[in-house]
Amino acid sequence: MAVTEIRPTTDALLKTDAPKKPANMGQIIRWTLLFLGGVAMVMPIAYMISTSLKWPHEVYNLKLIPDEPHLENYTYVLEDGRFYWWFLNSMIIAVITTVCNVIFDSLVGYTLCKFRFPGRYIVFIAILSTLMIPTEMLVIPWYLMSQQFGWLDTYWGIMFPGLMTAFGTFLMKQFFETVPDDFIEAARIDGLNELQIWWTVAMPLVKPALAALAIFVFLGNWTAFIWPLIVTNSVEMYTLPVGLSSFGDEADVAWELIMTGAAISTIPTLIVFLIFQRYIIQGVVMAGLKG
Amino acid sequence: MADLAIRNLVKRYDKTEVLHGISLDVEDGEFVVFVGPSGCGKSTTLRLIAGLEDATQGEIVIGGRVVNNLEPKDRDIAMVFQNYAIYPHMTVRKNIGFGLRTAKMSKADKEARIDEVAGILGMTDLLARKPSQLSGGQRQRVAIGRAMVRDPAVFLFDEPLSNLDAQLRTQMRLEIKKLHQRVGNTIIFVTHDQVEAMTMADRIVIMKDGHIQQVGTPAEVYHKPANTFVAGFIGAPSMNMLSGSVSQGKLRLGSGTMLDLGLDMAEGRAVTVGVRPEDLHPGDGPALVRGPVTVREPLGHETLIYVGAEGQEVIAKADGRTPPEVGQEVTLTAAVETLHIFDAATGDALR
Amino acid sequence: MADLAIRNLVKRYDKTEVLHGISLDVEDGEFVVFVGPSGCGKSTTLRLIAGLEDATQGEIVIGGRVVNNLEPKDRDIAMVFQNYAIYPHMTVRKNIGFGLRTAKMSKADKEARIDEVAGILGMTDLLARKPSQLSGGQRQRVAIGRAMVRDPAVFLFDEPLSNLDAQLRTQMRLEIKKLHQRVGNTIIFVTHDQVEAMTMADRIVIMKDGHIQQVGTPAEVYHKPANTFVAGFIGAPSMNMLSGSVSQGKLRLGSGTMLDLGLDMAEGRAVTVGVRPEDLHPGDGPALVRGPVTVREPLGHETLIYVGAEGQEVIAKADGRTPPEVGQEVTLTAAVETLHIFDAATGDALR
Amino acid sequence: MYRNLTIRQKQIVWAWAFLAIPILFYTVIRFYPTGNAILISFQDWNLLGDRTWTGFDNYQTLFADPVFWKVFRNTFVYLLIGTPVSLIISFVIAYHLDQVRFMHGFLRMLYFLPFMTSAVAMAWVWRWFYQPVPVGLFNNALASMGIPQFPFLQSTTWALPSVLAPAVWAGLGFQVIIFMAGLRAIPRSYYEAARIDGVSWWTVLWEITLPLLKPTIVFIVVFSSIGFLRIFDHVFNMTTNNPGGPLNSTKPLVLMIYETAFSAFDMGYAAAQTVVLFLVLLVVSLIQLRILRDS
Amino acid sequence: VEIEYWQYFFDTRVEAMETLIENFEAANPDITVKMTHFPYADYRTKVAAAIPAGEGPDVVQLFYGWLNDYVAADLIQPLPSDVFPASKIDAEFFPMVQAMKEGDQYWALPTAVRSLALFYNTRLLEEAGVEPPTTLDEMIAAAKAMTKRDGAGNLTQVGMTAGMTAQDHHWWREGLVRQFGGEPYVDDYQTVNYNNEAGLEALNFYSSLFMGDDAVTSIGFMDEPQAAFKAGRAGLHIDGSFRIGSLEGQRGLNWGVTELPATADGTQSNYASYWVNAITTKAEGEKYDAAVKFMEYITGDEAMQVWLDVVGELPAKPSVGMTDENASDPVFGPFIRGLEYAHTTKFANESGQRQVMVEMVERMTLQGMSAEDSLAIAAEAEQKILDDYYKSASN
Ligand SMILES: Nc1ncnc2c1ncn2[C@@H]1O[C@H](COP(=O)(O)OP(=O)(O)OP(=O)(O)O)[C@@H](O)[C@H]1O
Ligand SMILES: Nc1ncnc2c1ncn2[C@@H]1O[C@H](COP(=O)(O)OP(=O)(O)OP(=O)(O)O)[C@@H](O)[C@H]1O
Ligand SMILES: [Mg+2]
Ligand SMILES: [Mg+2]
Repeated sequence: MAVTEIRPTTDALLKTDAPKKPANMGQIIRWTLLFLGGVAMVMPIAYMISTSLKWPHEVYNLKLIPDEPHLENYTYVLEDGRFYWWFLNSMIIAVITTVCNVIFDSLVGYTLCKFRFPGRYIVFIAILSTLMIPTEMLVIPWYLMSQQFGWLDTYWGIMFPGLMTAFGTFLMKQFFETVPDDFIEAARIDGLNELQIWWTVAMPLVKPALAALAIFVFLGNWTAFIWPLIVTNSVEMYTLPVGLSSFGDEADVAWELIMTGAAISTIPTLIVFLIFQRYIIQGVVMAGLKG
Repeated sequence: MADLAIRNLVKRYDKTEVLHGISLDVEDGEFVVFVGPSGCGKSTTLRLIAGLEDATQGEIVIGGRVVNNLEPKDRDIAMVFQNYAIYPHMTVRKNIGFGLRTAKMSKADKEARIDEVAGILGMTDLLARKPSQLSGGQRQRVAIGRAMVRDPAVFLFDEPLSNLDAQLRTQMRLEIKKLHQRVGNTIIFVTHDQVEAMTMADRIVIMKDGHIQQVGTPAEVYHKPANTFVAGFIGAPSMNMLSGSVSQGKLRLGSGTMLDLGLDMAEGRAVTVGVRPEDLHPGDGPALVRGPVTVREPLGHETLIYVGAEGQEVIAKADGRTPPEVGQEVTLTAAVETLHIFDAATGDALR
Repeated sequence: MADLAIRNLVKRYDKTEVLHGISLDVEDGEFVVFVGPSGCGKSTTLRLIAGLEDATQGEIVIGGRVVNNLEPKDRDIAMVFQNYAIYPHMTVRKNIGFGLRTAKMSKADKEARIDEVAGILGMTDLLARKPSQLSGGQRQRVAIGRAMVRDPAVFLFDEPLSNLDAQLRTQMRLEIKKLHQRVGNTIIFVTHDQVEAMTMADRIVIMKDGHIQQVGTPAEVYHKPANTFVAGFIGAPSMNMLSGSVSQGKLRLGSGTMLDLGLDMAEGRAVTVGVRPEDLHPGDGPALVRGPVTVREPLGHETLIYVGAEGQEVIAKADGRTPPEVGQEVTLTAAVETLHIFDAATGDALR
Repeated sequence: MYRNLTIRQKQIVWAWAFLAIPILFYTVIRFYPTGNAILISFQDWNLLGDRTWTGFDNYQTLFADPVFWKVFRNTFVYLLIGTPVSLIISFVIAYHLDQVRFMHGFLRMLYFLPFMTSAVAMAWVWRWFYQPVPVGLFNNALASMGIPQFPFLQSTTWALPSVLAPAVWAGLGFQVIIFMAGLRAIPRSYYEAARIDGVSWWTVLWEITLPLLKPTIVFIVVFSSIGFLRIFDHVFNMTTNNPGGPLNSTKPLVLMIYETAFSAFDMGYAAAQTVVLFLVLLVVSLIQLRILRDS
Repeated sequence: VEIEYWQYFFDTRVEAMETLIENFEAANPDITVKMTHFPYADYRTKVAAAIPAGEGPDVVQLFYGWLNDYVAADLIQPLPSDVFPASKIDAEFFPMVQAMKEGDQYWALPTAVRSLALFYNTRLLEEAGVEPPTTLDEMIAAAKAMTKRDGAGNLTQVGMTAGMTAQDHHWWREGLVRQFGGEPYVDDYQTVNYNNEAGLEALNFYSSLFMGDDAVTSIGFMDEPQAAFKAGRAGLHIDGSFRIGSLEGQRGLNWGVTELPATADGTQSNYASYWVNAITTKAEGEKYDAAVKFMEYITGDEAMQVWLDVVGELPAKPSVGMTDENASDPVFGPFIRGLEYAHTTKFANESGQRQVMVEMVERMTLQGMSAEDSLAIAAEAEQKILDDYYKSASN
């Protein structure tokens, strides 16, 4: 018997007062509001793209749809040979830094989580305390150091301050809490050394976490500005943000070009996000954020 | 009135139908246990009754009211979850009191009710603690307390004991049983452990793949299983299944033994003969099975012996003190009235 | 040579001592089960043997070698964990092969070895699967396979079955037992389930609070428990403990019954009388206990009855078909030779 | 030699071997420069000349400088408005987003996008939005409705909130994701139990969801506080010509540090400011951890 | 030998310098010059971080206002007096270059200089029917005529741009204060001297542009003054010669330049600034010799003309700049003529001193403070910056 036949004929139904959930209406309103909110969120980004399609004289005319949309800015930026260098530099730096963070942050997180040894707590606190040190405090000493060791204007010079981060270490330590000790002990019995255990057993088990960490580190490095600016000398070594800012000059800032560059430079981060996004939540859930 | 009825209940998730129209009547005060293998639809049924999911078709009637369209809170039920669902950030008192938040009672009455329930469960001393300071059994009790405090017409339990260790499980099942005897509310209890089902239920509902296989008292399902599935599912170790066929009005087994069961069946019909390990023992009666002992499992007062015969292995019970040795050839026999006969094709009980 | 000995093993974590100097000799090929309540130190002992932790004092000898300072991989042992510890990101083949990673074998030999082990465990078809595609029992088999593949002198199992449901547990314990009969390696098996201990062990080691209480065959510990702890721990439901005292060379129970056990003990000495539920049943013999039935638990072929008497509750077994009703007054009796007598103060067995 | 170590000793050796490079890194790249900066804070150094030891002079100057106190106040205003506001908005979004199935991934991306785009470019877009007519988006809207102009960045009162808004906006996506993860981790049965108990969604929110989200909230509060205490990019880019807004009304500590170091080249003074910032960060984080973790 | 040259990045500057380097290398085959450039916004940070670290160029381009720091820190060396005799430079270069001189040695020399002038939007002037103004009064009148408001009284077009954050602080200091009879600084720019009648008049004049009922502009109109002018929404705009390049590319904008307006009695005053080239202390031996040769070349007549042609910046020598052709150029002419009566502020901390001006105005617009009070506070604040600077520089 189908439901539709039962319902009207059942006296009992008449006694039930609660009308069938109007939840769907609520859902629609909720969705609409979220959608509008999302649209509002991306408005500035829409303007970024809109500006990138404008001629210079239109930049200060805040119309979303340019009068004469054109792609000249893109052609200009892309034909400017330097742009490829900057893009490549940023890519190399962001990728290497990300890989380094993924490796070292997780190695440290793993060690702090799975080994019991004297000094463990002190090391953890010490690393965590670096979160409190403002980068501004370190720029000058870093520069002097780079100069002394000849790291100026090199990839290494751009990368070294960010190769390991306390944030990543903290996150990875949380992630590794979710890996049962049994897995590690089983591998120990099977005769792997500690390095092999970490790499072949523990790391694959926290893949979502690694993906989440990778996204955060990649984003951070992709948009880093002050330090790359200070440590690079030659145009060929600029990273994308530094290069973009050189589209301005003493007299004027070429907003349409900067916005164009910014729009282009959002593409890789967007791709990275789209590839890894399902891991982000999963990864952060894993961390359990136990504080 | 707290009787409960489900009629032709169908539940579909997208395209997969997980309940294929089940019906059941539960009397006021009855303790009904749903049992069945994982994924058979026990939890789904319970969640439909609770109102946590909508039924695709069919009716749920509690105390004479069709409740299909009522919110869970209006159904006069309470539920205890497998992971207890007690809130880690609240004290035991608050957890238990949570069920009373919407009750129209004075604050003092609520407190009194909480104390009463805590008293019944023997948790008065623990009321100020947080769940993290409780043992598994105590947490389970808190979960039950939260359900009890509302004095619902029907209690629903979804595998409430499966997170506990064996010893505690035994103890808690006794406590729930006693509680039921005391408060007398209707209880629907889901488990996949047949021992739990047998020991607690007034009636057992055995499910498989979204169908009800049999409904009956523990004794009924044990002694008169409706089909091979029920026969194999209830009782541990499982019932031994031997294949046989009807020959000249008698039953011919693989061992060659002919049994006269007084059956009136077509010549040559294939049947399955079921015999429980506890009914099967080494002895001199008609040989149901003959073969060497492959393994012995001493249980103390008796010993399980595994006997290999005709490509299968049967389990029998032998005396605890002088069981046959491993490798020894034995003949296993059982009283004829303890044998169960099923249709070999459909699995339905013939006797 | 794969005999194993532990001598005066002490383990201390910071200030708490969890093993107080235990000693044990295990013969080559023996199947020894450690059993005891949670927290008694079973896992700790196993982990010391495996080399996952350092012994604070004492020696561990495997095959005649003191192994205290050897790393796990050099101890010629393999271990199976409670949650199997099989890697979700590897196929079954890789998981099983994991134990061979460091072995000095050609690749082909390794493959052959994996296939052989998979064959023994009946998993040849599953080698390409990932653990998430396996059932609980199959996962357990993979874990065993990974241990087997290295052909260690000693297998260590830490509660390998406790994550399985009852039915599977029964089946797996049989498989492990058979495996042992086939391969013959020494096995140390930890569990807190006494049924597992009883059915699998050649010898059982019963632990409590970091001390060994008794070491013996299943029959020994069941029939001749060394103390009340062992008596209560082995056998389910637990042995009933009645208090009594010696009076005129006889034993006087709370029910007033006097039993002549032929004991030669000081007048007035307080003793504890143990009687197993399976030995205790309604009947006409000397009344050990008298009281009303409070709960019935039908198990199918028999029924447990709980009888309240003198402020305690005893469990007895009654017939499965015609058990006494709840509330009915019953007299419980047992054969004199099934009674266990313990010192009331120390708990040690007197007979 | 290694062979004779006990198991535990071997573990310790491994642990320190694993930590060797990172410890070296943190020492050289973080702690040594920190020490260096603290040292500089007691010196007078204009980057070009010699360093001269001046004791506590820099600190004395700092505490006597009214601009510093203004900036100090601003920094805390950023913290005290930014953290709760971003926390509440991101929670509300995450809470609702979590319950939406239709085009969930797309909506989530909309909210996360700002986190991925260049802060510099975005700060400028916002800056344009805030302009008076005829440029500004907001004021044009007001004007078209006949409402008087709102002096966003040109007011000593409103400049700071106006600068804060894009900073909150940019970080929202990250917080939403973290909150969604937190929400996802709460077992469904908690909600089902509450449904059976019939409590209102409000009670569920206050008494179940929020308390269970506490670890997530602690995490977000601590990290977003650190972020707001170190706010720079947005302020700097939205007020480039007049760094720190009208009469320093938006200037945060980091901007003051930046100016002292790279406009006035008074390194000692700048270092003293970084030390103060460091202490502020430390104290605020510790207080938050304590308050939020207990209770 | 290879020497390194640093300047900030700007298309035409880089292009001009490439031409110069090419010519120079052709003439001196044994020397190669490597040019490095950085974004303008961060050039100062970059140079400041690099040079003390011993990194960086042999010849560096610096803003003239930074020179004191570099001298004090011993980072640049004086130009050899045999090649750059002070007397000859005094005679040949515009007089403001003498700020680079200490004793009879020059520390640095510019290739080109800049001054301020009044840009006007031809179309708007025509619409309002006014001529390009030559005096301050005319300027106010013209600006009034071009100011437009919407129904609510919001400015939609301004007669003139204003904003201390841009070039106005130079105009106020060296232009208005002097034109109203004052002298902004005394003691070689070590003492503030505008907190007086002249300063007050200058401030009152300046603030009348954007305060009061008949304001002709507002601060922050269209965010930045040059943006408003570029967008054709401002009639008049005071800016430096470096703006020319970016205005030239602006579509739909017709503009002209005229000299900064004079007072009614014809007093004129202007502000000039320049970027100088200096040899760092890093250059030694043959690098030093090469650096000297390079310096000599890039401060010579040929370089100046190239610079004017390519970059649009004014030659630092009257002999090159004040040619008839240049001085009567409709675009460069007003700037070049302005150089004759231009002054150069010796900054201790340019951005800090500019900020004082910005805040002086903000106190009036945002807090309603009187001009006297605000001026006094500003004078005090700027004096403090100068004091701190010269105090620490002296020890
Ligand atoms: N939300 C859902 N969407 C789709 N299928 C579902 C959903 N919930 C349950 N199912 C399916 O319905 C069937 C019955 O599930 P149910 O949870 O009722 O089983 P169960 O008997 O409680 O099993 P267990 O003993 O494992 O708890 C299963 O096959 C399950 O996969
Ligand atoms: N790392 C440790 N630090 C301190 N105490 C420990 C540690 N590991 C175990 N213990 C303690 O040692 C005792 C024995 O633990 P063990 O794990 O051996 O018990 P078990 O017999 O295996 O119990 P279970 O049946 O619960 O597994 C327990 O009281 C436990 O709390
Ligand atoms: Mg279920
Ligand atoms: Mg254990």
